[in-house]
Amino acid sequence: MIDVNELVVSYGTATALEHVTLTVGKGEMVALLGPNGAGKSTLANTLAGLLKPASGTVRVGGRLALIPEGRQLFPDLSVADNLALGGWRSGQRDPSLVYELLPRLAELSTRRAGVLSGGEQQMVAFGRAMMSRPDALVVDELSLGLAPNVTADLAAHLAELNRSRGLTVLLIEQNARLAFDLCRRAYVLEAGRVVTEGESAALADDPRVASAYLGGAIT
Amino acid sequence: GGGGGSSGGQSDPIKVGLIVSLTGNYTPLGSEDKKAVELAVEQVNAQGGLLGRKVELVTRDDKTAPDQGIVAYNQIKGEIDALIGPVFSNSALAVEPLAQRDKMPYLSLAPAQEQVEPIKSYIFVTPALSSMYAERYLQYIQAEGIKTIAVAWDSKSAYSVSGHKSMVALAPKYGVTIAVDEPYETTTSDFSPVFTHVRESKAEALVFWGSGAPGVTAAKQYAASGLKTPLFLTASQASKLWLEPMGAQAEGMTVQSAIGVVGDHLPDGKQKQVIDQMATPYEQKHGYPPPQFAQDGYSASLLLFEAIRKANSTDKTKIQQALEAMDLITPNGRFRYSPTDHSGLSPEFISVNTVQNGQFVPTPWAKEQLTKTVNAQG
Amino acid sequence: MLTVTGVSRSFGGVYAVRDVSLSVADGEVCGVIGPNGAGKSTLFNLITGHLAAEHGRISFLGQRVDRLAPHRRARLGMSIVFQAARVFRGMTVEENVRVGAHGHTRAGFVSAALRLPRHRADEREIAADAAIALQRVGLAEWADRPADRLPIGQQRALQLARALCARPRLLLLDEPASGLRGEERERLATLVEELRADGLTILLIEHDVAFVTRLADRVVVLDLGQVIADGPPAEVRADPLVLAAYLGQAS
Amino acid sequence: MSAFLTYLLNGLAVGSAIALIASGLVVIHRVTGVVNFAQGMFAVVAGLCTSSLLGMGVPHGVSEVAAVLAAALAGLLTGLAAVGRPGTTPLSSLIVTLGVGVLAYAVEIVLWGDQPRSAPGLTGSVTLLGAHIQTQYLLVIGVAAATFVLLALFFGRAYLGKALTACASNPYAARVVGIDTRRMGLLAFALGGLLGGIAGVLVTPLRPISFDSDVTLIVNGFAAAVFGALTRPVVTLVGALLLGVAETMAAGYGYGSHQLEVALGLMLVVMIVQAGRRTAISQEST
Amino acid sequence: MRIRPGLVAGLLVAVVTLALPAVLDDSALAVYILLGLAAMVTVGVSLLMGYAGQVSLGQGAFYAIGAYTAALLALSGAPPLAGLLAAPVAAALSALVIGVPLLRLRGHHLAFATLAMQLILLSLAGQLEFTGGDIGLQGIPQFSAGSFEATSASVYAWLTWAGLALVMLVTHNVITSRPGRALRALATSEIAAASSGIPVGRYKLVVFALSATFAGLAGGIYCFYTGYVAPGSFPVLISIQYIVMAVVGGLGTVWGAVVGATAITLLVQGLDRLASLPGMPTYAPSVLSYAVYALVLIGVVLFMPQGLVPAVSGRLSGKRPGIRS
Ligand SMILES: Nc1ncnc2c1ncn2[C@@H]1O[C@H](COP(=O)(O)OP(=O)(O)OP(=O)(O)O)[C@@H](O)[C@H]1O
Ligand SMILES: Nc1ncnc2c1ncn2[C@@H]1O[C@H](COP(=O)(O)OP(=O)(O)OP(=O)(O)O)[C@@H](O)[C@H]1O
Ligand SMILES: [Mg+2]
Ligand SMILES: [Mg+2]
Repeated sequence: MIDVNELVVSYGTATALEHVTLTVGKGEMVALLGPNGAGKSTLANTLAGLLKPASGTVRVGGRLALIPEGRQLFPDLSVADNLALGGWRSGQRDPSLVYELLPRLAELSTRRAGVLSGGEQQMVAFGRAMMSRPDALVVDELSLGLAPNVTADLAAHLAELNRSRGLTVLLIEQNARLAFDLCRRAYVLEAGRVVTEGESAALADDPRVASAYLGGAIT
Repeated sequence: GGGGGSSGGQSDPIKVGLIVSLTGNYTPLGSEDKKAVELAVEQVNAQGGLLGRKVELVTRDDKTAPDQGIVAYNQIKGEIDALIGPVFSNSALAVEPLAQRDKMPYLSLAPAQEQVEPIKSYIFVTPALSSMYAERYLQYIQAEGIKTIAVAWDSKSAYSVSGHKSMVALAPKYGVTIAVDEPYETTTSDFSPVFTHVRESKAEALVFWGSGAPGVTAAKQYAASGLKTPLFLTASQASKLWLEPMGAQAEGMTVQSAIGVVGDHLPDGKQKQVIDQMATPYEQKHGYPPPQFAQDGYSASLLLFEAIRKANSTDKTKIQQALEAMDLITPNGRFRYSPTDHSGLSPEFISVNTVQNGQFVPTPWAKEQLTKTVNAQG
Repeated sequence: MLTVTGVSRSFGGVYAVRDVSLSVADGEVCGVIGPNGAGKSTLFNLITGHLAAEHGRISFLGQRVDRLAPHRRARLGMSIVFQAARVFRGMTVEENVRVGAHGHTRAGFVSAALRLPRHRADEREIAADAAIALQRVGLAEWADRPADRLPIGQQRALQLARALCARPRLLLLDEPASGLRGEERERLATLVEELRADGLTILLIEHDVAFVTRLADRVVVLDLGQVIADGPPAEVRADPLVLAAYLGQAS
Repeated sequence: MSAFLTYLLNGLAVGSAIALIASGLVVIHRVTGVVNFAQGMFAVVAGLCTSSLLGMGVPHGVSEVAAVLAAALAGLLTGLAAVGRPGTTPLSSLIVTLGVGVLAYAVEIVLWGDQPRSAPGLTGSVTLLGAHIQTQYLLVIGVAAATFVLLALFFGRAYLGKALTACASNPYAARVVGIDTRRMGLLAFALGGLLGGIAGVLVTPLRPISFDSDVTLIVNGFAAAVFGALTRPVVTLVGALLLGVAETMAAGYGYGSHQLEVALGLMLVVMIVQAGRRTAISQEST
Repeated sequence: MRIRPGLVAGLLVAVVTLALPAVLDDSALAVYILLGLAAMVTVGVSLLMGYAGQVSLGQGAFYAIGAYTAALLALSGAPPLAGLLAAPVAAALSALVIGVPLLRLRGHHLAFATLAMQLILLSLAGQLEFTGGDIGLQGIPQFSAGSFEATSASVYAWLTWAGLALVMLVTHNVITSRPGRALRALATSEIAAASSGIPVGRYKLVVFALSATFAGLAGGIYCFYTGYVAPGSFPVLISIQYIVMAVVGGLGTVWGAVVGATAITLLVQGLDRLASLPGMPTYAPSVLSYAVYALVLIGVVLFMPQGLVPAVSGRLSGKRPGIRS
């Protein structure tokens, strides 16, 4: 579904991704971990066709949706319009399914997206991506700014979609435990290169990975 | 700096500077001036030039900006023998002190009164001043037996401001009362307030001072307004620029003009001959009769050429002296410059016309007056 | 240190913060949690003066501040790290941090234009402060990068450095750990602990409950603009109201 | 009383003409974030085209429509220069539109010369409740009203209108959801050209147009558009009408030589008062 | 301070600019002076727009205020030096007064407000008696200080470029300091700036006044050089031209303003020369100067969106702008 081969992406003279190779099979959920500045968002943007590779190939089968870093809503449009525009590619205009999943958004539907709270914006970003009925979803931070109960709901929803509709997911997530719980496989990106990959369970046991991504204050 | 090279061998061309607006707001005026001066130069060269030398034109653009006028002047002052200066009054006023300092004979295409108040010895004006147009209208108004008038004027145009001022000052002399005194702005696009005020007053005529767009806009709106008070327009409207957009709506309106515009209606004589000498080739070349600005440019050229001939030299002081003794008939009328008069024209050379079949036709009164004027000069 | 009494703020008829009172003692770390849209960030904006309160009063260091402009409050010693990264574009990381020192320095346009001694003295002081702040948040080797090109995580760290450079008495952190991973989160937690040890008073909004529990002396829970719980972390985490509104069965 | 009504009606007409110029500015800015300084040029192109076509004997109606289409084409070309190249910032695009406006001077002078031109429109005037108003003015008011109703509906209700709005609201996000911002930008410019063309065709019978008339046209249009924050059609219309009425009222009640000061000053005061009500935080929301 | 190549280049430029008036003829001097004056105003525009993020479409108004102040003082018999010194002060004071209400506006609103301010100001100058109405003020005496009188254009050239150097130095010193950083900060986010203790409103006002000061100084020199001041000397287009110069040269660099002013001025003058060569068709001047000017402008802006100075220095140091934002 998502095939990345020897991908190189640079910003001017600074190279952000160096020979990254990565695959996500159809119906698979894969996590992408990495410290700040590793190039995760760069990869996500390249997958969505928003950045041009300097070399290497990116192949995506089917419709891909991106939940971008920093939410990136249309601040001057209402929540309902933001969601409706998520359906630009799919032709779906009616956000009621999203409202079912995130009832808070139904209450906010006429509010300008720019004045929402951070977590509310994240919900809109999630809902907007869902509106395109994607075959593949790239999530650049799922739980960012979300209350624990909302995060749990969304994670469950993703798992459900993956099971029922075969949704393919590449998940970039700060909360590594959540990522490992949700995804069977994971890649670790550091300084623009894939340094480790493998089964989530195996990675979670890797002491290096555990200390970098699971340690600290996370429950 | 400064000091000029009027020297040069006897076979070198005589260089005449021309600074006009070729870009910016005054392009439509400046480009006409340029065409006319080029025509005059062509004609004089065809006749063998001046003093046995060819005349060469050095043209610069003042971009309708005073400082660019200065740049242009500084660029050419070293090589020219005399200058025909900007049509944009502000550029003219910026350049003139420099020309005066350099003792550069200077014929201005701008109508601003301030250029000759006070007189600067090297600066001469060719268009009729707006005060003359004002006085001429008052003469006509008196002759028509009109006692009360309304005046509308463009508060953003120096030409119209000083025309209005003269009219206010001279009105009592002609027994005329100004009942409505109505300023507007160049950008005004709606004149219904003016017409409403006129309609509510006892004014027997509305004199409209303005040039360019407002002249057309106001006259069109006047025609649509159904106002009965006759509309008197000034000489800025005496060209195809005004006639064409007005079309049939112009019929019957009263418009002033310089004498050159109504050449066809003049008795044969020197004046008519001079007008045709320019109008015919100009129309052949450009496809329309020369507008007022073109006549100013042509008249300025004739005056300058005559001064050089009289001076029998390109010495600047001699040219200036010749200009101050000038008596020459041009398409603008007969110029008689003197040490105390650097504008040279008088109101007799202004015609008052009505529009008939898309033509400016002098009113009977004007025809009579002009005939007198022309006959007097033989 | 900070006392908020009966403060309210509504947007188009809906209250985002309603009759909220809370007080923060000197040297305390106070956590603020609550569902999305509960009014936490709005409360911070009211305290720092970016939004005007409709009712209520706010005192800081024994002085009423609710009529003061944001920069005046900043100069009294409030520093905020916003939820959205607000870095200054077109400036390097180090310059961004130097801006933070604006409040406690004085060299104005004249001293700058003429390069008076006051300017030199201030610049030296600012440079020293900025270097320390950058060091503390771990951005020292990024100092000369253009700030807007930093990855998000670093931009948030940069905001913190800028806030520290202001030599604050009260630090308001709005989800400082969002976007940070295990190790990075750990480093931040350690930094907050150090700051508390230095005597700084801190108000901390965070959705990572474990993070709050570890750092906060006390936790205030907001829901629908109102305080629904206030107490030691352990107590609050067990509160059924909190469980229902915020934590869900997940925790 | 009838004098007051005359000023009011004529002011509304003047305002409507301003609003038509402003509408194009709003459309283009709302979609691309670019302040289009070539907007006046579209009106000039249309005006000069109608005048030529009518002069060549092409009947009314056909001439006007052709002229409006020519303006739309001019809009499209301007768009290609201003937003056609990826990575052009709104400020750069603004300067490009200035450049295009100047380039158009050259083309217009070659095609039409530098002298002003006019075109016949509806003649005569009507009297409503004792107030006189030109028939052409009524046409201007009617078209402006219809245009703004359509624009408000288009941007407020239509899906395409929202997609267009999204492009300027957050271009990156627009690309994330799959909107081709470049195409939308070009569409907006063409639409802006069309609106400018309509303005030009309607205004040319009222006041002569020359290649550089764009400056006067755009100053008022810009004022009205900014009044509507360059994004809101209805507020723009209100601004334009305010401007027009202020001008005629000023002239009507004895301040003919201060029309400009009165009208612009009024706009300024209203804007400043409004600005005092907005908080910085709501404008900077991310 | 380290010794940087920029500093060396700066000194070199200074030497050349000071030597130039001695070798240029009158016609080139006129261009040289007007160029320097335009650069002076543009540095202010660049400071205001490129650093503090506030747009002014009415900078010509302060140029005019400076010119009128100096002219009126000189005509009323005050020593010209006093007029020249009063010019920037008057411009700054007017900016302070006008800025209080105007700077409550942001972005396009501010752009419009400044434009309107200039239109209104010019309109008033064109109607008031003491400003000479539309015709303006004539017969302004030559500049003099004590017994020294500026009779030749080269004196004005030195005066202009010394003024420009001063303006550039002040700007450079300001932007690389505490208040300068504050200005650059508030350009991005007034909220974050205020949270750092920056009095945003006051700083905007001060930088507005500072940029007006530069324009006022330029206006003062202009009035003595041309000896004539009128509303027609300060059309609104001149204000837009300053922005074009600042953008073409590169916003947010002090040198950009000077390079932009130079590039545009020389382009315009060069085209004028070219177009008025004998033998050109009637429409050549307008068509040629409009078309070439426009094409060069569009080309530069599209292919060097950061402006000439950043593009060139970027090419030298190999940096290029990023993709996002
Ligand atoms: N617009 C840009 N211009 C130049 N460099 C950039 C730009 N955006 C990102 N970079 C650089 O590319 C590298 C990768 O950044 P990226 O945003 O992809 O990291 P990330 O893994 O998503 O980090 P984070 O966890 O903070 O989101 C970083 O070194 C960053 O500085
Ligand atoms: N300027 C505004 N206009 C209208 N509504 C607003 C504005 N600012 C905030 N709100 C609303 O007020 C409520 C509280 O917002 P706030 O940002 O304080 O929430 P929060 O507790 O910080 O949430 P989160 O955890 O998601 O960041 C939200 O519903 C939000 O939509
Ligand atoms: Mg990222
Ligand atoms: Mg929040």
